[in-house]
Amino acid sequence: MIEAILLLLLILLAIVAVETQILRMAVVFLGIFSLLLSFLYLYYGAPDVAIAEAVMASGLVTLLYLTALKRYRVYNICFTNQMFREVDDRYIVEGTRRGQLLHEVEQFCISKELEPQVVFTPEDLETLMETRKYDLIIRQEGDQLTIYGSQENYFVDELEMLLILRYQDLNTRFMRYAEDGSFVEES
Amino acid sequence: MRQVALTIFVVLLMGSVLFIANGHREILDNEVSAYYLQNFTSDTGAGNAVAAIYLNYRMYDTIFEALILITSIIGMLHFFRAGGNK
Amino acid sequence: MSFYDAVLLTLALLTIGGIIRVVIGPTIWDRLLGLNLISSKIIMAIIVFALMIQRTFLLDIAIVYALLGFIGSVLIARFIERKGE
Amino acid sequence: MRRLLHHISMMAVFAVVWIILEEQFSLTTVAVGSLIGLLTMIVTNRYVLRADYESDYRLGLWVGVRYVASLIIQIYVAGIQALIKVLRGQVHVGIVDVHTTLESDFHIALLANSITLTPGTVTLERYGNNLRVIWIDCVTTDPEVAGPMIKQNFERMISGGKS
Amino acid sequence: MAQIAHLIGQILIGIGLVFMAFGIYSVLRFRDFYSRVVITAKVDTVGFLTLIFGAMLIEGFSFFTLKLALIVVFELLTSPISTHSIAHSAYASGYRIRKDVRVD
Amino acid sequence: MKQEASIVSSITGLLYPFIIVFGIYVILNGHDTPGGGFQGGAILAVLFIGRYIVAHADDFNIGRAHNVEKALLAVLILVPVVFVFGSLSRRFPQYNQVYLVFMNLLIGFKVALGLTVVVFRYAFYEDR
Repeated sequence: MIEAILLLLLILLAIVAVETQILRMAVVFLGIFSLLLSFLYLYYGAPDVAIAEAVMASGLVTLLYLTALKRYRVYNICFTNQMFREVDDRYIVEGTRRGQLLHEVEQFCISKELEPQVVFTPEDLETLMETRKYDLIIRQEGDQLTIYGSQENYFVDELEMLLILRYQDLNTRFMRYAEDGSFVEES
Repeated sequence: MRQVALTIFVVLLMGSVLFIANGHREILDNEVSAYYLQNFTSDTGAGNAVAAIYLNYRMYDTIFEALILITSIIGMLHFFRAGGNK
Repeated sequence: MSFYDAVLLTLALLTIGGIIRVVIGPTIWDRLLGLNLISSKIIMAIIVFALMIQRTFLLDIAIVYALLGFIGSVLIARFIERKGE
Repeated sequence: MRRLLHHISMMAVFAVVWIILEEQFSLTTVAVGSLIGLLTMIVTNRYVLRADYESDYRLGLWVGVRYVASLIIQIYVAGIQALIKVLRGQVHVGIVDVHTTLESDFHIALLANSITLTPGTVTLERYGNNLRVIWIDCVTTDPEVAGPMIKQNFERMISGGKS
Repeated sequence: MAQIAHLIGQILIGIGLVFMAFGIYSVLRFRDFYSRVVITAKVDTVGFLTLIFGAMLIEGFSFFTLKLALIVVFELLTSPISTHSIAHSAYASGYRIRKDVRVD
Repeated sequence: MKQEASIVSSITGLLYPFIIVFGIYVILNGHDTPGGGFQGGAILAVLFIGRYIVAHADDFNIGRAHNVEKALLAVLILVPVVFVFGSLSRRFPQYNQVYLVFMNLLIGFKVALGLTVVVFRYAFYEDR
């Protein structure tokens, strides 16, 4: 019984790890995969292999995967919502139109061989602009969606073309900022 | 369309392989393994059958495994010379 | 079905709960948290298994996880925090 | 000889650990365990840590035992409190700064560890002598008030009852 | 006597499983990351300790128990480290709870 | 940077000698409990990797470690050739245990050095 459950979970995790498009998540899935695999080796009576699997998976293999992933540049996206006072999962509504927009941005990053990393925060725009850590800031204020991107970046131009075409029903507008943090009006 | 057909083909192949493998019982060379499992303590003085096999009965395996490890390290040091620190 | 079998089965079901959080978790930190939870479940399962078949040396594997398991999650957490630089 | 005396407390610790791992209590295991402990300490001080292990991680035996005992009691007390709070749904998470009077790095790390282990609080980061803590029911953000509620009596336990 | 210890040990293991199930329940129920970290990370520890104490009671005083004690010590040292580093990673990347948190 | 990583690096520093002792235990007891040279060596390699992650210490001398590893390989080939193939094991059966422990130690240190060199070299190469 337990054997069947663990074997099915192994298959599930392997499929999920292959199908994930954000590669750093695949590393997490493979970590869990090797945990379950190690217990199964133990269950089948091979403690030597179980020790080897445990040691390799906890340190060596993870470091090798992550070192390989350093090749990908990370694209930091910040999603801020002025409506909610506290962050929770309502921020990330899958299925609605806005969730789709965020998903679309992520897909676009992946197609450009960038790793999207989305951070959710209820901070004000001024504090976000001070740190200058993010490449793209998506701000929601009631119905209004504003996307802030750097002025020189050609990536933002392509993204704008795509989103304006597909999301005409949403109230979306783009803002650019220069290097010194001042906003440039869209011409 | 082609992808769907390919998926169905792979699933069918996997199912048939699992079906055949489930019904088939592998007949291993029982005499050697039975001999090893009975006599390893008196032959080698080990308490763990795995250690007895890889350090005594199958010594060549271990030696060449060590050789493979060192060969791979030499290859790695050689090919990565351009970007390394030493 | 003995007592220990039931305990192992419960642990497997709890592992499924952790995996649900790992698969749906919106952010990557949720997934890491799930990895942490599942790791402690597996240590527990190894201990119960060792208790079931009365072999002390199986606890060595639990010690391996208790001593070295944190290196993996610290590594991934550091990597995400430094944004891959 | 003086170096050997310097390592003797850690040698005793590793002899005990070795006996537990080897699962037999005899003169051989004690001798082998002490020898391996000595070698390990020399290797650690010279190659791995590159500092003096004994002076960096100084904690008395009695202090350590009392600390672990009180830690386990606190884990249970706080765990049951947190459980009741979650079942009632009264969760109000906030971030508080806590000041500590402990000095050595190791003691501050132990304090941070025990704050993380007691359910309801997780240490976020340390800067200087301050710890930033997530707290499950954040009634106040004043460090003076929040400090004693979060730290319980760990500070006194770790420093050996002096402060 | 040994029978009673056995029984109490099994009951303790059951209680530990209940605590752990509670941890999993709260990880699935809560809706923001910081609550999940705060609750689950260490309701889990309570379950862990209870289960190990149950196993110690069943086994009596032997080397098995001593090894379990060693596991308890190592786990108490290392598991808060991974929780701390995950929470720190989220905080340093800019994930915040609510607006009135001051930033320096 | 140092101030920030302080909690993790302090506790990891506390654990270093325990990891070393446990690794040596796995190597030495390989002949009658699960474990052995490869597993114990991997544990010792994880120690160095953890040190690299936590303390950002890259003071590991790859060239010297590689030379030591070559010397260990030579001994590793020599000992079984003399002991097993030279039929000494049949003539002196009481030294069998010593032989097993010695071989496990050699394999353990060799694997520890080898894996550390591989991983460090890869990490360093990708770093710059």
